[in-house]
Amino acid sequence: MSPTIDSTIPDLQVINAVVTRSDLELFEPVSFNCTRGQVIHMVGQNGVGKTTLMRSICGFRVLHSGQILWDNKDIEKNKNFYLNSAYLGHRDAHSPLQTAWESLHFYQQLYTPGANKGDIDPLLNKLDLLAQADVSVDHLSFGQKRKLAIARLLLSERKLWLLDEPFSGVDRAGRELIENIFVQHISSMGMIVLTNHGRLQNSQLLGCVSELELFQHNIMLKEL
Amino acid sequence: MSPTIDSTIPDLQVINAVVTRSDLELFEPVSFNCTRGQVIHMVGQNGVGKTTLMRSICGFRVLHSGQILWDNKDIEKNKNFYLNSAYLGHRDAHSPLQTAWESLHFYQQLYTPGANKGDIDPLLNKLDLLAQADVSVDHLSFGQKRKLAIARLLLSERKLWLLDEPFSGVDRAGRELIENIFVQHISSMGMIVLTNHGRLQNSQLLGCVSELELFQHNIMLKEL
Amino acid sequence: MTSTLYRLFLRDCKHHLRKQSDILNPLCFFVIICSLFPLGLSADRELLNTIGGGVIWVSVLLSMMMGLNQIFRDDYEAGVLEQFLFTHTTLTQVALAKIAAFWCLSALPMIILAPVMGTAYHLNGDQILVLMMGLTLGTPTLALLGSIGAALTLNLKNGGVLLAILILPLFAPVLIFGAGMVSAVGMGLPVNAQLSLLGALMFGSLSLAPFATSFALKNSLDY
Amino acid sequence: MTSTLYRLFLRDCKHHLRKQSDILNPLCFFVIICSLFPLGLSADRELLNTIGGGVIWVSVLLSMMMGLNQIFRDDYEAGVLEQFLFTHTTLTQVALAKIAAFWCLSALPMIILAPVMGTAYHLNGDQILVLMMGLTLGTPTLALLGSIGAALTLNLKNGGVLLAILILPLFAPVLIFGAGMVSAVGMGLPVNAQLSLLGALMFGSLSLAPFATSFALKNSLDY
Amino acid sequence: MNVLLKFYHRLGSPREFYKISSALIPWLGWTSLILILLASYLGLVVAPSDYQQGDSYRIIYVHVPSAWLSMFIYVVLAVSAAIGLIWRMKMAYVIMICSAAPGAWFTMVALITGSLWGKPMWGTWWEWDARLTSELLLMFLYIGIIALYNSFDERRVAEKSTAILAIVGVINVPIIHYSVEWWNTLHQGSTVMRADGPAMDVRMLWPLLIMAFGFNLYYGLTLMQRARNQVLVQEARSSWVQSLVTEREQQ
Ligand code: HEM
Ligand SMILES: Nc1ncnc2c1ncn2[C@@H]1O[C@H](COP(=O)(O)OP(=O)(O)OP(=O)(O)O)[C@@H](O)[C@H]1O
Ligand SMILES: Nc1ncnc2c1ncn2[C@@H]1O[C@H](COP(=O)(O)OP(=O)(O)OP(=O)(O)O)[C@@H](O)[C@H]1O
Ligand SMILES: [Mg+2]
Ligand SMILES: [Mg+2]
Repeated sequence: MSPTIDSTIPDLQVINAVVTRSDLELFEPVSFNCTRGQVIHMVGQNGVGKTTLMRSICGFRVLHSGQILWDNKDIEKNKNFYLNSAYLGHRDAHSPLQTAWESLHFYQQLYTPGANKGDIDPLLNKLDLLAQADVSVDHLSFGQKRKLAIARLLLSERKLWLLDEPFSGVDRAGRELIENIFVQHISSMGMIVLTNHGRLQNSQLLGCVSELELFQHNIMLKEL
Repeated sequence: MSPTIDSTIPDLQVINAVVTRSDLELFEPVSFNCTRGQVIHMVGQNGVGKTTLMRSICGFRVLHSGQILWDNKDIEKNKNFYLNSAYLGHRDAHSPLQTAWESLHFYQQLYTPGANKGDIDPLLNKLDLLAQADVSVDHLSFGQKRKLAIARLLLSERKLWLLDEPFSGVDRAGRELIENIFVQHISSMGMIVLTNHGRLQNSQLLGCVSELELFQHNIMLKEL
Repeated sequence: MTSTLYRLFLRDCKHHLRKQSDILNPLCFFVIICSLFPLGLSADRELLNTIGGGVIWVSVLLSMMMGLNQIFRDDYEAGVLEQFLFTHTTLTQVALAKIAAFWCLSALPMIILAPVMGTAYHLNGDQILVLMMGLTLGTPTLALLGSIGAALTLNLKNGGVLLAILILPLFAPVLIFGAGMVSAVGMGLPVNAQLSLLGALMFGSLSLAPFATSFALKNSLDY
Repeated sequence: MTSTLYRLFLRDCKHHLRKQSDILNPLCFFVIICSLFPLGLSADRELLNTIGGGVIWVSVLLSMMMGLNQIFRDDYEAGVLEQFLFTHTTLTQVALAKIAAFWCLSALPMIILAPVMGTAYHLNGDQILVLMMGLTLGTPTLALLGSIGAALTLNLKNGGVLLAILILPLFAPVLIFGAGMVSAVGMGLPVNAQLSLLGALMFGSLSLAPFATSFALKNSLDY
Repeated sequence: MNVLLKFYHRLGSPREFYKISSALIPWLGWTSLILILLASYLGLVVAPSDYQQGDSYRIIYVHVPSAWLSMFIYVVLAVSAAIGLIWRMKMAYVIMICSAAPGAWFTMVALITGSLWGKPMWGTWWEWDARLTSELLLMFLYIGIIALYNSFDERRVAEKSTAILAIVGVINVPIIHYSVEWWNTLHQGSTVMRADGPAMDVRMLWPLLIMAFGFNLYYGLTLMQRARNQVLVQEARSSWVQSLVTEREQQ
């Protein structure tokens, strides 16, 4: 699906990104690259702007200044970027009227039309949600919803995962499971950009992690 | 405010509590007592029913069977119970149209009418939210909202705290801070019932913690 | 007790005002509906005078209904409503304060604006007077009855429209008396009977609705 | 492209049907408003015939407006809407599918029910026919224009009533032509001009509204 | 051409706009004042009274210019909205949002003077006739635009949303203008803006045109002033505004 791989060019480049909220710059300009097999772990105190930056990387928000490139092209209207990445935010993105199975089926159809329905049950099983397959998403517990969102990521088969606190509300066993899933994703040349307040524990995963710390800045807006 | 203390009677008693969701018993009957200076840490896998039990202890839901007593009286319509406890659920309970300061002021008025407004700023400062005092609650970051909810607990000056995943989304420093707050609360003869997927870290706190594990049950409803 | 009520009332008013359009909106909505009818019908003077009272009453009713859906929702969804259980404040007080704030900021401006609309429909002075008296007595009933419906539909996804279906039939008597009065006075008939009926409805709902509402509110916390 | 649209359309229909009252509600609302008027006014045959077309049109318009607020909200608040950006599906397709589903499940039943209501207002056969033709051409325009408003007010707290204010002025022309036709035909006048105007409005909004809506949707993700 | 293009670009930059408008404002102010006074004199004193309406027709000199402006401003608003959306020009949005309030005021004035005039002419303050109603709807559009803009807290989002609404709403303008022809209405048909030239005594017509021009300049004036304020607020944190402030303080 992707063009020939030139491994010298990082796939995702964030260059001097500055985001603002009500005319305040949140943190000092941030630059980082993310190449295949790499995990970028964004850390920073509450309110430093991790979610805001993440939403900018998704192209939902416009950066105040700086650039975000995918394969050396700006991500704005860059369909190639969007078709190679998947996003999980603070909200789980399940429509409340569907059951767990239906929600995954819906996303499967969106990501890879015509894919095999049979793949969904094993996936639910993997995340320990098989018993909840026919429960309305609305009725899942806090952690179950989060796990279902992780199942969606797996379904998407995308290279770049953009994850905002993927572990929040997930139990201990689930946490280990998800870290294992990350390891698998990374070892098949995937990329992950995530925020998380706890420490990652899986030693294999830790080998690929670069920590990116955001520092609070809060200076007045400079002239463009 | 409370009657004379008979330390042989635990303040909160949960006796053979069974909760159901769509006619399924969620976990095996649970009994525990909570006395002053004690922390009950509920653990259990995602979806085992911690939140459901917590809401029953608050009296929002009716138990399927079993009893919840406060000072030996059922909590239903027991104003004495409600005026001695505070609840923090998955939702933070800030009305989105208020600023952080206003939200706390509102609760202060509700909990202790006529209390001193001046107490609010130090409280915000304590939770590292002073800079956000005049920001609309809606605009706080995920973790900031959670911290503001903890500030509300402190404001309530209640004996029993019922906390559903109080640490979710809170950063590392905040977590330590909140555990310290718990230690203080416990050492002034407070009680805490909490759920949390991570491990508590503060050693002083760990001394008072009893872990209560919920086991999945999911048997069909027995005849009443 | 009174001071709690007052404080809650003030808080709600403040919120409505902060949302800005919350007061303006039902008002604008009222004006818009009132002006749609002449568009859909015709500009005939006679006709407008005949239907004027009815149209204004229906518009008031619909505008209030649009706002009712929101009356408890913000606090419910944020989880603030359940926190009231842990305080001295009862849900009945909360309900009363919210209903009062809602009435003051949505119904009252409409009552004040009613003469303007009445003129636009070529109602005469007596009719306008009766219209305003009717609205003054009738809108509290609407707000009170509506709040029961709003509380009942609180934990439903599709609350808004279901709410309408639940409460519109309850509103019917108020509408019948209220609009009836305006036409009656146009024909020179006395309206004392209707006025006292509206008054009775108001006191009846004032003494019952807050309790029904608070019971429904408590019930909607059970999920 | 077509199959994506179709799949999205089916999903939305299924959701509406699952919520059950989503289809029933605007319909009930329509019936209730239509029946409020004879209550508020009088049961005079002549009068009812005169105002019938206008009242039915206004009721359809208000009922659709009540539903419009929800058209994107569920998906938006759950965070599903932003996920569409990461797929081959464009927001324009999403908007189109949602508008179509909305129309099928709220406007279509009302069109089917219109003859019943028309009869209740003593409209004659010709009038009912013209009423239905008008509604068939007019309601898509309402849904399309309304969707723009719904998308614009998506990330506002007070969306509901603001939405009403934004779109009612846009709805007015449809109402004027649609209701005008019913009275015109009652007086034996031709209605070709209005019909073609309604048709033109429909095609105009069909070719522009989905893009405006998708732009507004994208914009409301920026928070 | 080149000069024009340069001017356009200069206007597009908030800072340049601020400078240019400083120079323009006194001119606009004085000419509009003079024109309005002149037209008032011509209209109220020189022009003859109407053989049907007597002197009450003189309200035309307020009514018609403000009615025209209410529509014209909407067009300005919609056009600048389109420019803003297409070329992403900051100043276009400023012009858009700063036009809304004057537009609403002129609409209000047209409505009020109209109904004041309606009482002696038609015997009622208000009539549900097509033109009157569509003017009322225009008022709602203005209110909607202002309300929508103020509902957002991120200006970037507010600008785009409002622009879309403004563009969609522009269909109302032709409806207002042609309503008198499409429907049988009480309101006067076009007497000035007609294909076959104005049907009006020139002594009445001239003051009207002058007044309309004066009103237009007055709109330009308020627009400039509002836009300057808006620019200052928007750019409050930029260095040129900061230095402006320090300059003021030193004086
Ligand atoms: C509230 C009531 C009224 C409103 C809202 C109103 C509105 C308008 C509007 C929008 C226009 C501009 C139309 C255009 O240029 O396309 C206009 C023009 C005009 N109006 Fe009114 N009007 C009202 C009452 C009256 C009355 C009572 C009279 C006098 C009989 C009157 C006489 C005129 C005249 C002579 C023009 C100029 C027509 C032309 O040459 O285009 N208006 N009015
Ligand atoms: N709509 C808004 N308007 C103004 N300020 C906002 C808005 N949304 C967020 N903020 C502010 O922007 C800052 C960054 O918020 P953000 O959600 O990006 O933080 P975060 O790093 O994700 O924090 P957390 O770890 O708590 O999730 C916060 O200080 C918050 O108060
Ligand atoms: N309204 C409902 N109807 C039916 N089942 C429900 C409903 N709400 C929750 N459930 C089910 O009840 C179970 C318990 O949910 P609960 O939220 O209490 O779990 P929890 O222990 O708090 O989990 P978590 O750690 O994820 O927060 C879950 O399996 C969930 O699927
Ligand atoms: Mg965050
Ligand atoms: Mg839980």
